[in-house]
Amino acid sequence: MITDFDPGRHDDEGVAPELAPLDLADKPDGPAAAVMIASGLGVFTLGLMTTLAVINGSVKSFLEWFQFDQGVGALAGKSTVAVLVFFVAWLVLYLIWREKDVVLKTSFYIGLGLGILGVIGTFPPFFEWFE
Amino acid sequence: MITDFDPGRHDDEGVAPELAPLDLADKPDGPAAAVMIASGLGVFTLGLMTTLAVINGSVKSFLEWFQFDQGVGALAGKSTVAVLVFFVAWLVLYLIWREKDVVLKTSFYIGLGLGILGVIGTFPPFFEWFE
Amino acid sequence: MEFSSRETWTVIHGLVLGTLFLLAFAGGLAGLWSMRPGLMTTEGIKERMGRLYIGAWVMAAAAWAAVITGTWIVYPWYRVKLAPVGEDAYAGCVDAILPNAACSPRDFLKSNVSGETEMWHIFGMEWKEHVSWAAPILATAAAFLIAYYGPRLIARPWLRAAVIVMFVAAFAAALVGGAFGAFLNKIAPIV
Amino acid sequence: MEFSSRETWTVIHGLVLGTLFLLAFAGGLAGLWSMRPGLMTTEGIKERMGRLYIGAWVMAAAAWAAVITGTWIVYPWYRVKLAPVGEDAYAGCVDAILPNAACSPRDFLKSNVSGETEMWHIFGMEWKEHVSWAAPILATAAAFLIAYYGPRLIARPWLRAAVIVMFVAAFAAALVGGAFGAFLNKIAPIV
Repeated sequence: MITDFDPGRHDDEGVAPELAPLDLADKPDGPAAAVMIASGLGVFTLGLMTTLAVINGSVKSFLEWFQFDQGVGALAGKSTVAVLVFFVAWLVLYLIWREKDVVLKTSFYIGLGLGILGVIGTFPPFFEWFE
Repeated sequence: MITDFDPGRHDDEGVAPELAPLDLADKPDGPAAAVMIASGLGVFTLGLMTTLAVINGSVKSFLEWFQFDQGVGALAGKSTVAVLVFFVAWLVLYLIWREKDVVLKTSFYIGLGLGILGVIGTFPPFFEWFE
Repeated sequence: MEFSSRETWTVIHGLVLGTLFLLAFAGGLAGLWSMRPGLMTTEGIKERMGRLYIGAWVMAAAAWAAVITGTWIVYPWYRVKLAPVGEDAYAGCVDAILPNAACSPRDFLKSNVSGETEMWHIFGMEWKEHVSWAAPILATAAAFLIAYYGPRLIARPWLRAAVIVMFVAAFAAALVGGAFGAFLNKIAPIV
Repeated sequence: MEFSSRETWTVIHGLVLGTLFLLAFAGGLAGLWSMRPGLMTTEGIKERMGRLYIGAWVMAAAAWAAVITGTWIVYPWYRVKLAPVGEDAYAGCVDAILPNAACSPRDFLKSNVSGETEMWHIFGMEWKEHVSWAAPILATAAAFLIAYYGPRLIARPWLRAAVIVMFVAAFAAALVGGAFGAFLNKIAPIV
């Protein structure tokens, strides 16, 4: 799934000759794979935190800590943790894969799967099962 | 301003050669001029009715007649009359100019002028002068 | 978890039709903007025009539906005189925090029982109810011009600009209507 | 004719940012849709990309601004517990027709004083407050992909489709948030 960057792997100008005069530099797919997986992971974290806060009181208390007395409740922690996971995962994967090619289809479907699980985790009829 | 339809008056395919393969039939500008003027006239009528209803009680009563006991008040008449003026003017001008060329700049500016007057007529600080 | 009939109509009038109008406007404007010589291939023009026609007519249809439902269904609830008792035009609004069964939104705003609200009616509603009707007229005219000239708009930059002016003017009229509608719905909701 | 501070923030959160998001989404989607081989000239690609980058980043920025103002400014007003008196969690809501100084929107909905409103909180608000945060994450990821590949998306149809999926998923999450937000604002407005 991860290979060295090969600028010749796509024939972009062959598929779309109108691109040729733009003289575009080819770019590795690693950074794109990074954001696909990281965004899926962010949404997954959102759903996981939402559901965990219902299951476990101390997770909820931890998430409420993020509200800094603003009256936001556990949503402060759920959203902050999810956003941090998104950005940190993106940064880490970006740094690792910056100069690599990573198979985009696999990355996208990993991101999509995580995203769908995340949305399920935020869906009240689901997380209320655990109340 | 009004002339017979001349299919050779624009060099559309010369300006935009990408149009040539579409093999478009040229069309007279009359119907376009018709809708430009008619829409301006419709908006003008809206403003005129709004202001006249403030000035004259019997105009207001006439406009209220259009509400058919729905509790809409004079707005029923103002909007219905404006919409009728728009469609009737469009239809009449369309029928007259269907096969003609009409100068579009002049038509557009007539429509624009009427439209601006119409919007002024609907502006409360304006029509309240007449109360 | 359900809506009353009045809530349903205000949702259709403002939220559903308003959202549809905004989406059709932005999509249509993006398409219209690119109609300049040398930007699209013949194939690209064909692909584009279909969506542009749909966007322009959907925008016009949404505008008609919004002003008709607004004027004939929602507006009578707004303006009905509920408050008068004898000489006092706003008796029903005494102590009201929001409009209620004895105090319509118009009564409520004009009574000034919750601060200086009269101007919301005199300026906001009075302008909105009239000028909004310009939106469907202008959107219909713009949609007709787009459909009538089609790809030829590409070769006639002045005409394209005129159509954009009408398209944006329709949006501006709807924006006045939509913004004041949403504001009035906050200050004095239909109940 | 003015807004209270709370009304101003709900207007910014929902109406201003919501409208901006819708416009940027529809314009961006129209641009993204046409990114297929053979539809645009080189000149047309250059003209298009500038607007597409702006649209995608504006959409992401509007989504971030909407969830941050929503969570940190508006939501605390919604959820504050005002109604409890002794053992009775909803004492402040007795006879309330709408939320008020003794009955927050959350209190009001959960108290069921005006019909079966509890589900609006349990399903509507609970889903909306969480899932909305997916919108800025997905919109940012989509904007990055658009900016990173730029015109090369034209030559890679599968990648373009993947970006459209993320773009539309961001919109869908925002739509759940926006629609329930508007509905809740009708049933139990922030006052």
